[in-house]
Amino acid sequence: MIEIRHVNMVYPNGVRALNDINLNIDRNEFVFVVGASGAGKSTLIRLLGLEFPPTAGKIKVLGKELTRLRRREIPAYRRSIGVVFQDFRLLENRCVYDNVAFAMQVVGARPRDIRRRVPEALEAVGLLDKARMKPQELSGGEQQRVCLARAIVNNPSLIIADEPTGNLDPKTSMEIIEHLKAINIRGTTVIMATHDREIVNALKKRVIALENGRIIRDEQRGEYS
Amino acid sequence: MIEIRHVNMVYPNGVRALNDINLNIDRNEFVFVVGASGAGKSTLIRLLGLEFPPTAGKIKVLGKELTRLRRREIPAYRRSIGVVFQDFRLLENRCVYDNVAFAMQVVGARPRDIRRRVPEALEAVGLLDKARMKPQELSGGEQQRVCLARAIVNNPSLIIADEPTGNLDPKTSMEIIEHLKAINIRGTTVIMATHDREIVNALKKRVIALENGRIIRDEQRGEYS
Amino acid sequence: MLIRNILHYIKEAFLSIGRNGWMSFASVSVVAVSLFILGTFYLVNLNAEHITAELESQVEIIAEVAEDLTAEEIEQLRVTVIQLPEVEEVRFVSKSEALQRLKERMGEEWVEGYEDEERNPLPHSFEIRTIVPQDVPVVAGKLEKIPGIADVEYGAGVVEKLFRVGSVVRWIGLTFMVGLAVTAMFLIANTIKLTVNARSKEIMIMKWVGATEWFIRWPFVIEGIILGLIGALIPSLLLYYLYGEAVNWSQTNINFLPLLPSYLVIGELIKLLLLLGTIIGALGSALSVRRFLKV
Amino acid sequence: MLIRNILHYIKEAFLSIGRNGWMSFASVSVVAVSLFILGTFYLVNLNAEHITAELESQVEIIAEVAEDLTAEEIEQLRVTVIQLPEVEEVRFVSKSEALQRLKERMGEEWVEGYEDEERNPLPHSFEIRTIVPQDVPVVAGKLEKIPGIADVEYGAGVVEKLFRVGSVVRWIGLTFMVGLAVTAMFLIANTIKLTVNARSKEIMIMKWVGATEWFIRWPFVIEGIILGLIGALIPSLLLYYLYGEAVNWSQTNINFLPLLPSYLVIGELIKLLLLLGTIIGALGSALSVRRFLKV
Ligand SMILES: Nc1ncnc2c1ncn2[C@@H]1O[C@H](COP(=O)(O)OP(=O)(O)OP(=O)(O)O)[C@@H](O)[C@H]1O
Ligand SMILES: Nc1ncnc2c1ncn2[C@@H]1O[C@H](COP(=O)(O)OP(=O)(O)OP(=O)(O)O)[C@@H](O)[C@H]1O
Ligand SMILES: [Mg+2]
Ligand SMILES: [Mg+2]
Repeated sequence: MIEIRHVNMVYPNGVRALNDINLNIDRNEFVFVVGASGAGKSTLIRLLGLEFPPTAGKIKVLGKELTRLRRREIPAYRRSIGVVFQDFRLLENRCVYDNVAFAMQVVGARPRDIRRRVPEALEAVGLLDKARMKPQELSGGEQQRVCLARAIVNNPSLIIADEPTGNLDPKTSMEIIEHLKAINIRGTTVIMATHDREIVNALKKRVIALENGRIIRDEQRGEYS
Repeated sequence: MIEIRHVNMVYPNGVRALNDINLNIDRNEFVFVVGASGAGKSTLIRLLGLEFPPTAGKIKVLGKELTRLRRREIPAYRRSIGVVFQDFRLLENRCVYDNVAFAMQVVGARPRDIRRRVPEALEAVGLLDKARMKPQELSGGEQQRVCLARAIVNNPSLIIADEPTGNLDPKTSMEIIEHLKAINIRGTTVIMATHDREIVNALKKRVIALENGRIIRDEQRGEYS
Repeated sequence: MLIRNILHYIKEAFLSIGRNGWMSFASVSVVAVSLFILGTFYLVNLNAEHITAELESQVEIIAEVAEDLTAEEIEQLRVTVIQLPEVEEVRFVSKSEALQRLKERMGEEWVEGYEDEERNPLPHSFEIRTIVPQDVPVVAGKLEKIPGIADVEYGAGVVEKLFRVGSVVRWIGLTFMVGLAVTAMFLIANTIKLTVNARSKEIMIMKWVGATEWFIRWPFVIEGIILGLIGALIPSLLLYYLYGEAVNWSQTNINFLPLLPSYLVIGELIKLLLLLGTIIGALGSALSVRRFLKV
Repeated sequence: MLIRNILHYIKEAFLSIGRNGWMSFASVSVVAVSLFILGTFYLVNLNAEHITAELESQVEIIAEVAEDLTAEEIEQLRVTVIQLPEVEEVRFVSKSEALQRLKERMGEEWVEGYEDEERNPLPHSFEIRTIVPQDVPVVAGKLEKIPGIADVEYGAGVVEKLFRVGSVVRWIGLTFMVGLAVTAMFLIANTIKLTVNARSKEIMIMKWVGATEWFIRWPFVIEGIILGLIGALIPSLLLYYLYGEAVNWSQTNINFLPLLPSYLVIGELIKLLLLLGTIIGALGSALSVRRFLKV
């Protein structure tokens, strides 16, 4: 499903965030990306989300080579995946409900479907009662869960999440992870950058460890370290 | 050092985030504030940082009653404490160095002191080599550490930190906490909201647990839960 | 699906105007102020041209006929003159008519003793109007060369000055109009850029979530058109009212300087302003959004 | 400590202008455009007034003296007239001088036979100039009642019209100037608000870190002054150049309509623009920042 070949990422200021990354991720896998702060996890996630192209190498997702996408094909690609951003990226002047609904409007969903699916997604992250609040009126963890709800609402076949539990307490984190696991079992591939040792160790899924932009470990039923 | 009496916080939209909070924190304590997402941790921190006044109750910090401060006394109070914000709040168009230096300029520090102390603080959080980068060029964890450096650079007698390790891997987190511990030993009071079970359990410091805006537990050598 | 989208765009545009109330106000006010200034200039310029034309059109040539011509020769002369391509109208003023006029202007005693046809020292003359006032000097030159015409007068200095002033007024007015239009565009583009700038985060988030460029752009464009139209409507109504007042005022107070009547100019002006407002709004936001869509 | 702060403020102001390059550009350009329009109006208005005054001051009264007065009586009359408080200058024009003028204007044949003093039908007359042109009708009224004066003429219609036009020009000009100043302020305040708005996050962060209000405000105010000054300098230089050209052009092309010479007006104008720019910049940013300091 995902094929990464000799990918390098050097930021405009000269920082080499990724160094010759090679990866294969199959349909329906659940992959943790771990590593110290600044190791390059977010950079990898952002490459998959097409925030920018790699400086070198090839990335193939869902059969499409990302570096070869034409400009007008990019939105369609982004809509086919669900992304949880490390810095949330919620629309400030829209309420929680509208933020999640927007992801569905963008794919041209029918209003009826929107009215059904959005509450479901909010329910899944435990925020149905705050649907009418603005992002600034939410706690850090609540904002993060809105972002997660937005990522799952379209039932994408690939979810990439950047520390989706960074601002959550262990109990809420576990609930979220259980939900992702359920989605994964129903056929969605999940890639998740995380620092949460407990979660990684509890799930016994594939773990890819980064250090200074290189893959230093890739285990099928791995532990945090 | 900190005295909180019958404090209530109801946000303008009607959400009761804190409900009759009573607390005494002594000089030189190291206090963890824990609780589920939305429990009211950040609200407590923000009250201490004078982001807004409580809707009811009294807060006394460093001998000053916060609700009685006149408008022109507020900056002086804010300068006397160091705050790590959950959402970082870095000045976007200034480099890391200037962000930290700004906190010193604000207190009217001499340029010589600024040139000495800022690198020390950046060193402490392991970011000296990124001093000239802009916040947007940093990883999430790196931004969080800049915020921490800014909070400690003035040697405040009180540090309040809102999930200062939320975006950090366990190893980096531990380093940061060790640094805070060292500062604490030299006489600074530290209050820290966190979700990190490992850290809380490792340090065996005072733990205040919140649930739905109430204190449900307050133990001197406590555990996460 | 298409209709759903259009409804979505329009709804979004109105919601956005409400959400960004303050900025919407800023944009509308810049458009309104710019178009008001532009509209005022348009009216002032139109009237300045009108008045100049009015004054110019009153300029005529007086050609004195040589003393010794017969009535027939004079008639021939008249035909020659009227056949000049620049000439619109030729009026014959006989000796006695001229004397009559002089009498009216200067009083009885002046013409006393001259009233007899024989003793009348005044010549016959033609009063000639050209089609275009600017041709007066040209025609005068041609007339002077026609045998049988003794003297040509058209208050040379005054006419030429008038024409020069007229063209200066027109030239200054046009420069100013164009300059104002350009600066208005510039101001408005700036303001819209600033407002869009302040919402760059919003636009970028939309992109990250997978919105197509037009899905993002349409609400902004529609928003721009709405704001532009409102911004054009305000000066339109204001100018409609004020110009009406000005015309009334001028009629009672300076009736020798006739302003163009309201119905002749206001319709055109309002059409122009609304068109400009729409274009400015649509183009302004479309172009400003583009900058952030590239990301 | 104080000097350190001042240096910090100025440094911050310049850094900020650089960092917000695009917005600085927008602010400067709005200030520049507004002040340019204002300055142009100022010049146009000044010259319009000047020209009207020039034309008005050329208006004079002609009072014909009754036929039967002796030279002594005429002299007495002259004294009476010059003692009228509104009168500035009285010139006596004798019969023969008047005839001479007529001859020059109309040609020999017209005065032929009248050149003899006895047969000259023209009266003696006074040419009278008032101190203030507006007094012409008043003085004319008074003159008519003085015995010994046969007839008073001042081209009544024209003068009154001219005065009315003059006051209209002045009135329109003033209204426009004030209106433009207000709208310019408004546009500029809007733009500065937008730029400050876009930096509200920055201002709030400064507050959270403990900066005092003036520590935050000063760099913005200084930045505003710098931008305002640059924004004023551009139209100043432009108008300085363009007005010089306009004066030159008018001297060679329409010398009967004299523009005020450059050195008389440009200094004042530039002072005015720089002052306005500074005030606008300082006030604009100080007021706009205030909104966010309240938090
Ligand atoms: N936009 C950018 N421009 C320049 N350098 C960047 C940018 N974003 C990240 N970097 C640098 O690239 C490196 C990798 O960053 P990345 O965000 O991928 O780290 P990370 O593994 O996600 O860290 P964290 O756990 O702290 O979020 C870091 O050293 C960072 O400073
Ligand atoms: N500005 C605000 N306006 C309205 N309600 C708010 C605001 N900020 C927070 N809340 C609400 O107050 C409650 C407590 O929020 P708070 O931020 O204190 O939680 P928290 O314990 O910090 O949570 P987290 O661990 O997710 O950061 C939440 O229910 C939240 O929705
Ligand atoms: Mg990251
Ligand atoms: Mg919080």
